[in-house]
Amino acid sequence: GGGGGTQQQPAQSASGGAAQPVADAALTQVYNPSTKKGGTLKAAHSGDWDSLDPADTYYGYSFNFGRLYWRTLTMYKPGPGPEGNTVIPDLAESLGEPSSDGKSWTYKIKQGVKFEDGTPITSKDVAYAVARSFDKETFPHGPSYLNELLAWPEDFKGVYKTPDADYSSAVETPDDQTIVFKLKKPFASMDYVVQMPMTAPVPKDKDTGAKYREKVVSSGPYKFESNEIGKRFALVRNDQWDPATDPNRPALPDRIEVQLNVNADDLDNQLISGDIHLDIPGTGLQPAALGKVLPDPALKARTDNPVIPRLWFVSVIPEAPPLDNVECRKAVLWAADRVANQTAYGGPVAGGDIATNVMPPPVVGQEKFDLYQTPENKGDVEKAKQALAACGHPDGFETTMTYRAERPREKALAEAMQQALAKVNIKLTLKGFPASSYFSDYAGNVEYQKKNKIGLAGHGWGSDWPDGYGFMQAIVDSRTIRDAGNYNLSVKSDKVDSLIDQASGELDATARGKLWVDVDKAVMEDASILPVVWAKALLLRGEGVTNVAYNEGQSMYDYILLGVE
Amino acid sequence: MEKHFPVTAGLFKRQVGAVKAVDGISFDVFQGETLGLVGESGCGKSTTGRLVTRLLEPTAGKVVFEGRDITHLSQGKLRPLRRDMQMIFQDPYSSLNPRHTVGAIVGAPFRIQGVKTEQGVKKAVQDILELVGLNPEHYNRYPHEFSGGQRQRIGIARTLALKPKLIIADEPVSALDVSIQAQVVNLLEDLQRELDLTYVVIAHDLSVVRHISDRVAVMYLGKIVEVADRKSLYSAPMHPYTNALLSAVPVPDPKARKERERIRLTGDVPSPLNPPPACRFHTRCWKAQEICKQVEPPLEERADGHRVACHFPENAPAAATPAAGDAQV
Amino acid sequence: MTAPLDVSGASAQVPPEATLAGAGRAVQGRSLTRIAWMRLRRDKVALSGGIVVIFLILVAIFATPIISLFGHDPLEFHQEAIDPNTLLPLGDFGGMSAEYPLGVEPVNGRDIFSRIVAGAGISLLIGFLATMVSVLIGTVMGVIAGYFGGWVDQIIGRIMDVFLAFPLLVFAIALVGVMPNEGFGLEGNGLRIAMLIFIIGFFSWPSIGRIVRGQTLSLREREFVDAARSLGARNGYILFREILPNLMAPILVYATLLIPANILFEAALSFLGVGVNPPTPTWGGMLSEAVRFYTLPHFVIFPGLAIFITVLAFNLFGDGLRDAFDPRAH
Amino acid sequence: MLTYIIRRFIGAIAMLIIISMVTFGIFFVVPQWAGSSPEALASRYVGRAATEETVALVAERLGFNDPVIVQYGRFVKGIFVGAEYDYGAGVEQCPAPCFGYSFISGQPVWPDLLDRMPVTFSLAIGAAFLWVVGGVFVGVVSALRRGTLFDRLSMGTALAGVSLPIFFTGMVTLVVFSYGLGWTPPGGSWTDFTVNPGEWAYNLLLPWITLAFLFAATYARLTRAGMLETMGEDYIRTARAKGLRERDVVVKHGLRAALTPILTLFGIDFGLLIGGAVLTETTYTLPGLGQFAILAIRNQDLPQVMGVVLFAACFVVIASLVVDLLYAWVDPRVRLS
Amino acid sequence: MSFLDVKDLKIHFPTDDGLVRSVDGLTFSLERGRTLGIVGESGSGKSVTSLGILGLHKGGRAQISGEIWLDGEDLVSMPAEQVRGLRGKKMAMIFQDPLSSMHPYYTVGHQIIEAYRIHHDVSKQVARKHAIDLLGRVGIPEPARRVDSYPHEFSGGMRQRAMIAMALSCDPELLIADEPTTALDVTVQAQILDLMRDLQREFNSALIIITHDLGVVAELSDDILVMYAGKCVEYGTADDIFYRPEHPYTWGLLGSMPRLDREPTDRLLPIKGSPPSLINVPQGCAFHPRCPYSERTEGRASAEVPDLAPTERGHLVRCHLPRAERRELWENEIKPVLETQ
Ligand SMILES: Nc1ncnc2c1ncn2[C@@H]1O[C@H](COP(=O)(O)OP(=O)(O)OP(=O)(O)O)[C@@H](O)[C@H]1O
Ligand SMILES: Nc1ncnc2c1ncn2[C@@H]1O[C@H](COP(=O)(O)OP(=O)(O)OP(=O)(O)O)[C@@H](O)[C@H]1O
Ligand SMILES: [Mg+2]
Ligand SMILES: [Mg+2]
Repeated sequence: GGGGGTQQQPAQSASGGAAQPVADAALTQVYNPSTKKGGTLKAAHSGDWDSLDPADTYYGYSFNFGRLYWRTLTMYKPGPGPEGNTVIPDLAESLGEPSSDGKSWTYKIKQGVKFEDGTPITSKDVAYAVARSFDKETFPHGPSYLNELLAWPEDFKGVYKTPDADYSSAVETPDDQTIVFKLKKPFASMDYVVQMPMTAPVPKDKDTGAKYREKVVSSGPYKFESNEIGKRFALVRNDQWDPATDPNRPALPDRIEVQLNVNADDLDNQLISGDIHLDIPGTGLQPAALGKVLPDPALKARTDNPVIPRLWFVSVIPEAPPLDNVECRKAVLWAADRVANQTAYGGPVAGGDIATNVMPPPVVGQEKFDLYQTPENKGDVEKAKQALAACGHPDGFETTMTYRAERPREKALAEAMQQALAKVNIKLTLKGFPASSYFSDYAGNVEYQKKNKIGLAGHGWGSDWPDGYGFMQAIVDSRTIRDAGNYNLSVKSDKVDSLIDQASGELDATARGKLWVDVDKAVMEDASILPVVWAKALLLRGEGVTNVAYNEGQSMYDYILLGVE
Repeated sequence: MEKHFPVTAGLFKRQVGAVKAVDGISFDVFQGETLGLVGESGCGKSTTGRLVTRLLEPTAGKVVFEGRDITHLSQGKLRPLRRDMQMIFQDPYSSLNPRHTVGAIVGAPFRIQGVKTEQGVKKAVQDILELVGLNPEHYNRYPHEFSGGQRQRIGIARTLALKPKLIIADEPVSALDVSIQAQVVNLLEDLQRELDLTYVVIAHDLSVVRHISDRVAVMYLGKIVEVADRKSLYSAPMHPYTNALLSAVPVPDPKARKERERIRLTGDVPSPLNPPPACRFHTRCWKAQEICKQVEPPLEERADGHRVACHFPENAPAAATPAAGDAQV
Repeated sequence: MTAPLDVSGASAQVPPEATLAGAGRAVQGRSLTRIAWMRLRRDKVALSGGIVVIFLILVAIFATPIISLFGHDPLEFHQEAIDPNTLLPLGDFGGMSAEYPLGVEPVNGRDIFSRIVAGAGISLLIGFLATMVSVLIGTVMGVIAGYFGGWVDQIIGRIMDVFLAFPLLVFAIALVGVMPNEGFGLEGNGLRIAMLIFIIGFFSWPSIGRIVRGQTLSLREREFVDAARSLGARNGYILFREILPNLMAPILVYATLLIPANILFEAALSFLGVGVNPPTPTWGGMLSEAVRFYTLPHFVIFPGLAIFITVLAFNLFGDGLRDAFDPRAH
Repeated sequence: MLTYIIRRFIGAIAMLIIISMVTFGIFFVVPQWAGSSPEALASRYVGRAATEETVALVAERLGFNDPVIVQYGRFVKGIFVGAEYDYGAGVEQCPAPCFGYSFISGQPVWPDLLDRMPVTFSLAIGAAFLWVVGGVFVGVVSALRRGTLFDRLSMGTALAGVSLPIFFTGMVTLVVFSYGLGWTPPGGSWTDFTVNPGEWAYNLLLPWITLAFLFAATYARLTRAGMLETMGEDYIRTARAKGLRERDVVVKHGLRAALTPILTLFGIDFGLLIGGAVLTETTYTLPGLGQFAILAIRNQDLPQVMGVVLFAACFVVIASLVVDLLYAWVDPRVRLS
Repeated sequence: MSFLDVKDLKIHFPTDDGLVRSVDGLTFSLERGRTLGIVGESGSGKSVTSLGILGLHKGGRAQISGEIWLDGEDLVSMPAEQVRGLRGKKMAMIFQDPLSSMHPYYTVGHQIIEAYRIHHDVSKQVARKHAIDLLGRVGIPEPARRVDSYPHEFSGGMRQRAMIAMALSCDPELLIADEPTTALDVTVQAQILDLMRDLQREFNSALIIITHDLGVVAELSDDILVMYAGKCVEYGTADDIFYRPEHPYTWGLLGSMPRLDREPTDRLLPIKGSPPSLINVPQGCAFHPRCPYSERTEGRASAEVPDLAPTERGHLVRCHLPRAERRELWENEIKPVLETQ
């Protein structure tokens, strides 16, 4: 269930703004508030989007940034502070109305919203967008929550392959304003799901399938002026967007330019110098820039250092003997030097806080506990040896740890683990694999795991939305495990699974939160995950950028608020 | 005997022609004699030598050695015969492997042929070195430590190792200085006398050939145009080409230059890729007539042991004064 | 009559003064190799290159004692030498001190000195063995192509062309990146190093192959080959006894020049993140990490210098070797 | 002459086929050693937390369920006759030469390659100009002043040049000249020549110089060796005996002949460089073919990998053909047949 | 003073192994219209001498001393640039191997035109006409077509003709031919020798012909200089050298040659040993280790260098043996062996 449903004024007027550069200024309030329109916001990305198509993207920054050119039924409440975790209506007049059995959710679309070409947006356009996102062959990247939640007809193969199919059993539009989602089973977090871009309206006559990404039709305050995929694109004002229907987006800049595939270090340098205003992925500065920014008070004052709902962790895989014995897994957890691990991930500032359990603090209902407390967090050789003895390997054992070769931090983590485990005679062999096939061919491939006796695998997970289900389900539910492409590499516990079922079915938010903590505890008892850090990002506010606020729901700066001086 | 080197061209490497390096020549060499083979560069002398020793596979024809047809013997069957038939090479610098010691080079024949000697290979090699006028103590030296003449002696020593019967010497002295040339020529003669060798000496220097040969064959463009014993060839050459060759040799006698009258050939030897038809010499011959362009003259015996391939041979067996050279234009 | 000038008999033993000092006495000849060696000894630059090479080899062999004497375990973390916030080394010049002669790495504080010393072994091992692989393949292919000629030569020539047109680095990356983890009785880093050696060696053989082919082609035309053949020597004898000894010098020279190229190749692969598995230190790998910390000069400079000096030393030595074997250079 | 070109052309195509098969093989065979299935391959190209159905659909769409031979055949067919691309809402024609569509971005590969071409080409052209002019000049002067301080210094520098890995020099120059002194733009800067030639040159200055330094070394050494050899040739003596001025002897007679082997090397180097200066582009993050290749491999984007590899190989082939033709033109003794 | 006067010419090359005394005190002179032949074994310094005259010996760090007077000017002390101006115009050279001596990348015509235009300020067309003329004069058929051929398209004889045409392009007064026919077949050699003789008559130039073939020298030369180890050992008219040679080395050369113009001898009379290296020239008379008569000098042969002493009529000989003894040896021991067998 969502938070407050009341409409709020744009954030900048709600919070008292800070104009003096102070570290962490944008975490709790809007930094450098402004209502001045105009200017060009220059943004850059060190990599590339998966897709600009709302049906085919699954990156947090993409959800965040996409709101500049699309509107979804609901959205995270813009602005700083804990309120950012709550959802508010966007295209919808209000949050969803669940039916009493919790199996259907109804939303009403606002009047007067239009596409960039002036055609009014109706519930049919939203329904079409949802239906088209069903086609995973065409849109393999996007999330598939709605594919699974909604009661799609048996023979429905997507709007392209079965153009005449009637999918009203899943999503129905009784009139142009109303849209009803029909679920297979009760589901409480629908308001969170529909803030995802699958519900951004797509006009059927402009839909070009996989090529729609090249020319997305805007429903938000900006529309595409140009789009060179893989290189750059530019957004300009959409004159058909009516601010009256949209109190949440101040839409300050006249123009937004995005450069793609910029060298990460250069990007940092340009951000520092003010040549660009925004680092799109919002994962923080590179080590070289850290060395420059942290010691320099003036630069440090421009930073924000939030904890984000992301866990970096090591899967301790029970498939590889002797790790099939829980005591051996515990030995690994006891022996790990958490400080060294934290350092590997970038230290307390850029890396994150030492994680003692799975769920990170920003997740609603999270509780911090530590089943494997060690002196100064540096690992406890004694306890580890006891665990080893209990497991029947007092002289240690050998196993393999994988990491993604292109990720220096994961590599550093692997090296740190190797050092720490060596102290209790657990010998680690390290293996780096290409990130692109890490989950498909190697660490996330069951067959490969078994064949190559992969005992430990470093990776990470960020939630789609900050509640227990959103964060935990994908990485601890053993029933998600399939042949290849797994993100849950190690948690195969019936206890965990049943607790998950219990938690998902619980409609009361507080009780649900508690149940998720129980899931967390069960996982830690199973010792199949070694949490490393709850990620923190050292974000740098661009020079001359106004209205900067860290939004917890996006775990990034709120991109729809930004303006330029 | 013939040897055609294929010439290929085109997309799929069809054979479009052949270099008729050696085109239907026949000669025989008798035990104990020296046959000289002369001709201008590119006329096929070396090819002939290599065909006889089967370093090249003849395109057609036969090589008969001691009554045995060795034309198509496999290399394996040929190996024992190699002992009897050896070759001396022209270039004393490239015919010795610079990485081997003299001992290894001269001893190679024993090793390759698997011949055992009574007192060991080393002694045998040293004996041969002595025979060719080298210091046997130079056994462990390398070829580059020797002068051209000495190197040629090493090469000769190698050919002698297995006491061959026939030696084919391809321009054995033409890379050497005059004074050294004489040393080697003398050595070859001495060895022939001592070891009862048979030589085929290939050279382009007519005076050297005359000095050491018993019989001489003159080649022109892959064909033998004249064969005769030394005396009759040099004193009464029948083929116009032989005549021209002889008269072209400069004579170290300042007075003679005023007296001599020469035959001057014009032009160069035509390409063997595309030799003139019929008599190949007709393009440069001052006596050429229609028939020379039509009919190929056979190599016929015109005088005792004197064979020539010409429609209009020069002097009948009549003699000319050797000192002045002969010249009739 | 025996003319007074005629001395062609058994007594003509005037030594070639050009090469022999004491006539007749020095029975042992000086081979071309020894002459080249004498020339090399006079070439100070090449010699100093050679000395550095030997020094590097010694360092690689005695890496463990050197490290235990002057540094720390190359894999050991030294968090105390690192600023926990910035993760950069504490102290000036990247934490250079008597304790850490060349400073420490950021993040984990590993001793750069001992990592560079330890890296020498990997670089040289891969450089040498990969070169041996390419020399082996290159020589065999080159000799076969050059000696037998004809269609064999054509085919090998085309194969070399293919290798030339391959974007090698790209291929090596693709291959190394997806290499299996066990095989050929090896696993882990051993397999990885073996794979690197094979891949680097396999991709650089055509350079040697071409040279050997060219040399063989010209050697084949030399008359001593005909001489051996006319003595009834088999192909094997001619190849191994006559031709191969003459190829040794060029092979040695180009192998010496190929070693630095292969060291660079390894460094490039490590730099691109597909080299030896961490935490084993390699120079290229250190450089690739240094990219992220380019503001730390010591982190960049030392591994870079190590590569540079090694490659330069080999190049100098190889150059000198070539001059020594090639009389034309004098 | 024409038959020569045709033969070379056929040879080149055979070569490209081999290269493409090997590339294809690496992509499919090596993962199979790791026990890979079509689904595993497909799960590389889906979003995180994709369902099994999604993976199966993608495997089908990308054709991973067909035997490798069939997939290869489809690829080759695409190059020669073009292909069709189903984008869900319709079908797009991809005319020959069609290297297919990226597994990841769904963009056609060919336009991407063409798009990146100018970067690599600019890099190669500029650097090649610098290193040829610089290397040849230094080589000639060194040869003429053999044994002097200049000779020894420049040859020493040359050896140093070939001994420096580009990723090291690149990094050092970037840190010093861009980040430190601010004289040159940061890595990753690129402006198209047609947009602003000045900017274009300014952005490429540093990569040009470092790359040229690396290559100039080889060229200087080669030129020097070549010059020393040709200047000892008989025809140089003849030229002098004619009374020709020394400068003309060096340039018209010596250099002319010494340059031919350099031409060969240049053809190979330039061809390889055009095919993708991987290390240089990585160090300077230039958006050229080399970077494209690295990204494609990292992403295991087969159509892109195939595209860039064949593209690169083509350039090597073309360059060596051009060199051979040039050679025949420069050196009249060479006859092409 | 003669047209060409070379006095005590020394050309030494310092090398790693020692000082190479390629030419060590050579003196000779030559008039217009006359021919000097220089003979000697390989490495005796013949080529270096000729290159020295043209100022082309500069290969290494050559040291040159002595005087070379050409038409009243000393080339040794003249600035290099001035010598260059004379090269090709006043003195020209024909080299041994015409293939390697012509630039493979330029047409024959181009190379002749170049030679002509260095010294004559004329248009390319005029120079080309001249080149065609010259090619015709040296007996190349179809000169107007052949002018555009490359050297490799010519046969050996034609190349040598072209080489001669190049040398003659500016009507040089001194022509040096360094082994002009060694690479050629006899028949072609004869053609070239004829050509050179004819051209010399026509141009009335001074000709130096360098060779190791006594036959060639005999064909062309008026005077002959025999070189051994960088020194002149005998210098005289052709008749002197062939009919009255007084140096044992010259005897050796004559004895080594099989001759077509005489009855074949049974054995040749070679010189023992081989020529010395010019770094380690034997002490005293350089020839003494190979000389069969060196014992007869009571050790002087290995101790002191003999003078180049005149006999009658300008015939110079460098030998320790007394003149009478030499003549006796020649008349009684050598000549009969050479002529009678
Ligand atoms: N392997 C070959 N392929 C093609 N042509 C060849 C080959 N070997 C020789 N020839 C040609 O055959 C002809 C005869 O060559 P050969 O070497 O027998 O001549 P030669 O009389 O020995 O000449 P020289 O006096 O120059 O040694 C020449 O025109 C030569 O070009
Ligand atoms: N630039 C040089 N540096 C050192 N030594 C040289 C140089 N040029 C010639 N020589 C030496 O000078 C000596 C005489 O050489 P030159 O070429 O004059 O002999 P040549 O009589 O012409 O012999 P050939 O008959 O072989 O042509 C040789 O020993 C040669 O090695
Ligand atoms: Mg021959
Ligand atoms: Mg000479």
